[in-house]
Amino acid sequence: MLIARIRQILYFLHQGVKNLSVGGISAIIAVTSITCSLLLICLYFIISSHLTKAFDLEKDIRVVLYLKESVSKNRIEPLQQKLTNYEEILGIKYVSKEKALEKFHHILGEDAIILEGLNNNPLPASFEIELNHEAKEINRLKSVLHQWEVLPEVESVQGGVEWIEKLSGFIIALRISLCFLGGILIIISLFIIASTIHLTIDNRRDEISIMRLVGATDWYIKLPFLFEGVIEGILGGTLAIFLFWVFYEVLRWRITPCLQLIFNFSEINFLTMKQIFIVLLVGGVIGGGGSLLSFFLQSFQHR
Amino acid sequence: MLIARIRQILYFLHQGVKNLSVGGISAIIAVTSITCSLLLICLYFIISSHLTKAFDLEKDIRVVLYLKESVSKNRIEPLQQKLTNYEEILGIKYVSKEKALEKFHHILGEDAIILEGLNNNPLPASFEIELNHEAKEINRLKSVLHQWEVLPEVESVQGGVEWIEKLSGFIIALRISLCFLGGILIIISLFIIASTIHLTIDNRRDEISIMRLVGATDWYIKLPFLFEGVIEGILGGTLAIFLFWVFYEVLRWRITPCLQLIFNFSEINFLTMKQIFIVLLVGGVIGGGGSLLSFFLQSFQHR
Amino acid sequence: MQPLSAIVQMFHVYKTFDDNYRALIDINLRIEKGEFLFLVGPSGAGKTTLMRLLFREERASSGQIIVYGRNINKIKAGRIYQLRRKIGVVFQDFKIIPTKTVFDNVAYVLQVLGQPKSEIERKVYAALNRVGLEKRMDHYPKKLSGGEQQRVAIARAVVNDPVLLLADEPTGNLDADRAHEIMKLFNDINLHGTTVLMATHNIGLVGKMKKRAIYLREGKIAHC
Amino acid sequence: MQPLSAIVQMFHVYKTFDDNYRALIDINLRIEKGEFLFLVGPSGAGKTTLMRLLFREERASSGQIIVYGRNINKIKAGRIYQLRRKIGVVFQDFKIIPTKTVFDNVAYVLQVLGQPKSEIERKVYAALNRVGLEKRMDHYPKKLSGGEQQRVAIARAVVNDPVLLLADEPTGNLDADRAHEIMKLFNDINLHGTTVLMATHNIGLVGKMKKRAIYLREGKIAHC
Ligand SMILES: Nc1ncnc2c1ncn2[C@@H]1O[C@H](COP(=O)(O)OP(=O)(O)OP(=O)(O)O)[C@@H](O)[C@H]1O
Ligand SMILES: Nc1ncnc2c1ncn2[C@@H]1O[C@H](COP(=O)(O)OP(=O)(O)OP(=O)(O)O)[C@@H](O)[C@H]1O
Ligand SMILES: [Mg+2]
Ligand SMILES: [Mg+2]
Repeated sequence: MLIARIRQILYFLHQGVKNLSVGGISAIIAVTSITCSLLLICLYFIISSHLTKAFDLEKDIRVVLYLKESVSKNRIEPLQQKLTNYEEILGIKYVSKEKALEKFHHILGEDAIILEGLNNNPLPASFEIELNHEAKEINRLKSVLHQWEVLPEVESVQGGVEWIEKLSGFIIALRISLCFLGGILIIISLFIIASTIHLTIDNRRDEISIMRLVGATDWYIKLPFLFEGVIEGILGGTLAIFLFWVFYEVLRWRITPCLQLIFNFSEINFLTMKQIFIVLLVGGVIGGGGSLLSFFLQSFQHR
Repeated sequence: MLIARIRQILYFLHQGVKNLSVGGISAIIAVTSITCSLLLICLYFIISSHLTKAFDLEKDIRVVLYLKESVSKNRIEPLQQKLTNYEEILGIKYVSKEKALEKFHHILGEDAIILEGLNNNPLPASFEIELNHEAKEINRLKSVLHQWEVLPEVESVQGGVEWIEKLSGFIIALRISLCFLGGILIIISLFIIASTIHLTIDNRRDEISIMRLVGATDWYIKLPFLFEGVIEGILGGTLAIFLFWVFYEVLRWRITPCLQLIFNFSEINFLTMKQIFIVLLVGGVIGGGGSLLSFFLQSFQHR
Repeated sequence: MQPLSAIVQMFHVYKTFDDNYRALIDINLRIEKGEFLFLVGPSGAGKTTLMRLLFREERASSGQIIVYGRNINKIKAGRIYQLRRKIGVVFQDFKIIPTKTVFDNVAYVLQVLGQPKSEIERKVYAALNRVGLEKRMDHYPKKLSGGEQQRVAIARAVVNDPVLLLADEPTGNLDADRAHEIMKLFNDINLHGTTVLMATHNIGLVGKMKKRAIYLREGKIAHC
Repeated sequence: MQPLSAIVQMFHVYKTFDDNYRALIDINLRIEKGEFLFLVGPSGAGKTTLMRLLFREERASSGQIIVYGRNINKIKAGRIYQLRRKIGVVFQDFKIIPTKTVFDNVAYVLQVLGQPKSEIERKVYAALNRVGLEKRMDHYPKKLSGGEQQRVAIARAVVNDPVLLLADEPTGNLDADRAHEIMKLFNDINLHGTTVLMATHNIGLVGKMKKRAIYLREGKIAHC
C-alpha cells in the first residue's frame, strides 16, 4: 500500500518533469514569468532593507543637557554616574565651558572673528548624550527627557523630540509605501503567473478532457500539473536569484560612490540567506498555486 | 482598387475585433498583462517627474558676495547695478553690516548672549544673490563666480560651487538609476506581453496552419492578429491609466502630509496629457509588436 | 433491482441541445450482458450522442439511463471516473493525447488504475500487437496515418478488457482487410464477456456479422 | 514544356521522414487534366503523404513534382499560397477552424481571394446546399456530428471550383446514401473540368465509379 503510494507520487513527479520538457516554449515562458516576478521581489527586498538602513540613523540620535552656570565642577562626576544608570543611554560625554567655546569657534569658521571681542565665555557646560535604540520610541524618549529636565543641575534639555518625531513619521510613511509597493508587485506577479499557467493549461485543454474521458480522477490529472508548477516556480526562483546576483555585481561598483554622497552607508549588501530562501519558497508556492488556480478556472470553463 | 483595399482593411479590423471577442480568457489575459506593464510605466513616470522636482531646488541656489571693509556706502549702488547686468542673476539683495549682525543674532537664537560682549560689529556687508536656472550648469557658474571674485570691492565669494557640484552629481546618479529602472520595467513588460501573445497565438496554431493550407497569404493571416494586438494594447493602456488614476486619488491624501516633511513640494501631480498619450502609444506599439514578434517565433516553430 | 442480465437500459431518453436541436427523441433500449449490438443510421442521426450519454460525456435532458446497475444521472461529478473505467470507448475523432507516445496513450488507462509497471507493459504490448502497431509504439500520434491513429484509439479502448465497449465508427479510416481484423478483435473480446456497442455506416459489415442492429434516424429508433 | 494535358506529374519521388521511415518510394505518376483518379491502398500505405506533397504541406525528399506546369519544389515559401489557391483539399482529419462558424469556414477560402461579399455568400450557400448543410450554417464545428464536419470540409474544398481537387478519404464518416451523393458531387465537378484525385479504402465505391485507380502498398505503386 505504502509502496504503491510512493510509486504513484514518483509517477506524478516524473510526469511533472516530462510535461515540463514536452511543454517547450510554454514551460520556458512560465519559468521566465516567474523569474521576472521574483526579480521584482528581490528588488523590493534589497530596496526595502537598504532604505530602512539609510534612514535608521542610529548614531545621530543625540540629546544635549545644558548645565546651570552655578553647578560646580565636583558635582559633575556624580551626575554623570547617575545618568549612566539610565538604560536608554548608550554613551555620555561631558563638555566643559572651555571645550564648548572651542567647538563654537570651530563651527563658526571664518565668522569666528566675532568671538574676538568677547570678555568672558558665555557658553554653558553640557552633557552630550547618545541614546540607544529603545529610546527612539517616542513616548519613552519624552518621559526620560522630562525626568532629566527637572534635575536641579540642568538648565535645559535640547534636541531629540522634534527630530525623532519627524524621522519616525517619515520611516513609518516609508515602510507603508514600501509594503504597498511590495504588495502591488506581488499581486502583479501572481497575476502574471496565474495567466501564464492558465494559458499553458488552456493549451492542453483537449489533453485534459481526454484524460477525464478515459477515467482519470481529477487529482490524478491535477497532481502532475501541480508538481510541474512547483518545479517551474523553483527553477524561476533560482534563475531570478542568479540574474539578480549578476545584476548586483555589475551595478555595485557604479552605485556605491553615489550612495556615500546621499546616505550614510557605503555598501549595498546582497540578499540574506533568509531572503533567498523566501524567494525560492515564494517561487514554488506561486508556481504550484498558479497551477491549482488555473486548474480551478479551467474546470469552470469546460464543465 | 482603392475600394477593394479599404474593404480588405475593414475586414482585417473586423476580424481583429472578432478574434478579441472569441479569444475570451486569452484576450482578457493579454489586456491585463499590458495593463500591468503600463501601470509600472505610469508609476515610473510619476516617480521620475516628482523625484526630479524634489531635488530641483531652484530657489536654494544662492551665492553671497562679501564686500571689503573699506568699501564706502556710495559705491554700493553702482556695483549692484553692474551685477544686475549679469543674465545669470535672478535676484540681488544688499545686506549692510548692521543688517548682517541682526541676522546673525537671529540665527544664534538662545546662544545670542555671546554677542552681548561685542565692542564693534565684525560682520562684513554683502550681496545675497539668487541665481537663475542657467547658472546651475556647473562650468558656467564657476566662470561667473570667478569674474566676481576679482572685483575690487569683493572680499570673498561664498557658497554655490561645492553644493551644486554635489547636487548635480546626485541628480545625474538619480536620473541614471531611474532610466535604468524604467528600462528594466519596459523590458519586463515587453517580455510579459510577447509571452502572453505568443501563448495566445500558440493556442491557435492549428487554426493558423489551416489558414495557410487553404491558401491564405502570411499577411492575410498576420494582419488581424496585428490589429488585435494593437487594440488590446490600447485597451490595456486605457485601463492602466484609469486604474492609476483611481490609485492616485486614493493615495494622494495619505501621502501628501509625509511629503511636505521630507521634500519641498507638497502636491503630487497626475500624469500630464503628453505622458498619457505616451502610455497609450506604448500600449498600442507593444500590443502590435508583441503580435508580430510572436508570429515571427511561430513561423520558426511550425515550418 | 433490474435483472442482472441487462448491462444498459435506457427509458424514454431525450437529448435536446442548447440550440433546441433535438438529437435524441424517446429512446428506449436494453442491451444484454455479453451482447454485440450495432447502431446504424445516417450522418447526424444521433449515434455519437447516444454513446456520449452512456459514459456521461453528456447528460440526458430527460429519461433514465441505467448502466451496469447504476442510474448514471445520479452519479456525482467526482465519481464519474468509476463509471468510465468500466467502459472502453473508441471515439469517432480518436481523441488521442498528442503529447504522449502511442505506448503512453494506451498505457494511461492502466496507469490511472495504479497497475504495476510490468503488467502495464505486458497488456499494452498485447493490445498494440492486436491492432498491428507494435512497431509504432514510440511514435507521437502526429506522425501516424489516419488509420494508424484509429487503431491506437481501438487499442486503448480494449487494453483493459472493459465490461462495455463503445466503438464509434471504428473502421471509417481502415481498409477492408484491417476492418475485418478489427471486427475479429471485437468478436474475440465479445466472446470473453465484453458487451460491445458499435456505431457504423458500413452496412456491409453489419450484414456479415449477423448480430442485432438498431437503426437510428433523426434521433428516433427505427428498427429493433 | 510538358504537354498541357497533364496536370500532375511525379518523377521518381521519394519521401523519407525524420525517423528514416520511407513513406513513398520511387513514385512515378501522371494525372491528366480533367481526369478522375482513385488512390487506393491499405492503412499506412502513403496515400495521405502523396497528397501532402502535391500542395507542399510536405516536401519530397527527392524527385520532381510538377503541378499545373510548375515544378513545386522550386516555389518559394512566400508564394506557396498561389499553388494552394488552385487546389481544393478535403483533409482526412477535416481541419476545420474551430473558432469560425460553418459559413465562415467555407467562406474563408473566398475571402482570402478578396472576392466581393455578395458573391461569397452566393457561392457558400450553393456549396453548403450541395452537401446538405445549409441549415447548419451558423453553427460552430464542435457542435456537428462527425459526418457533418466531413461535409463542411468537402464544401470548403469545392466552393471555388478548384483546378485540382484532392479528397482524402472523404466518405469515411458518411453513410452509404450520403457517400453516394458526395460521389455524385465529385463527378459533377469533374465534368465541369476539375481534376479529382481521391484516396479511399472503399473498394466498393471505386468499383462502382469505373475510373482509373492507383494501388499504393508500403509506399510503392502496385498497379496502374
Ligand atoms: N453540442 C451540440 N450542440 C448542438 N447540436 C449538436 C451537438 N452535438 C451534436 N449535435 C447535433 O446532433 C445531431 C446528432 O449528432 P451525432 O453526432 O450524434 O450524429 P451521428 O449519428 O454520430 O452522426 P455521424 O454519423 O455523422 O457521426 C447532429 O445533427 C448534430 O449536429
Ligand atoms: N511526419 C511523419 N513522420 C514519420 N512518419 C510518418 C509521418 N507521416 C506519416 N508517416 C508514416 O508514413 C506512413 C504513410 O502515412 P500516410 O498518412 O500517407 O498513410 P495513408 O495511406 O494515408 O494511411 P491511412 O489510410 O491510414 O490514412 C505511415 O506508416 C505513417 O506512420
Ligand atoms: Mg458520430
Ligand atoms: Mg491517410
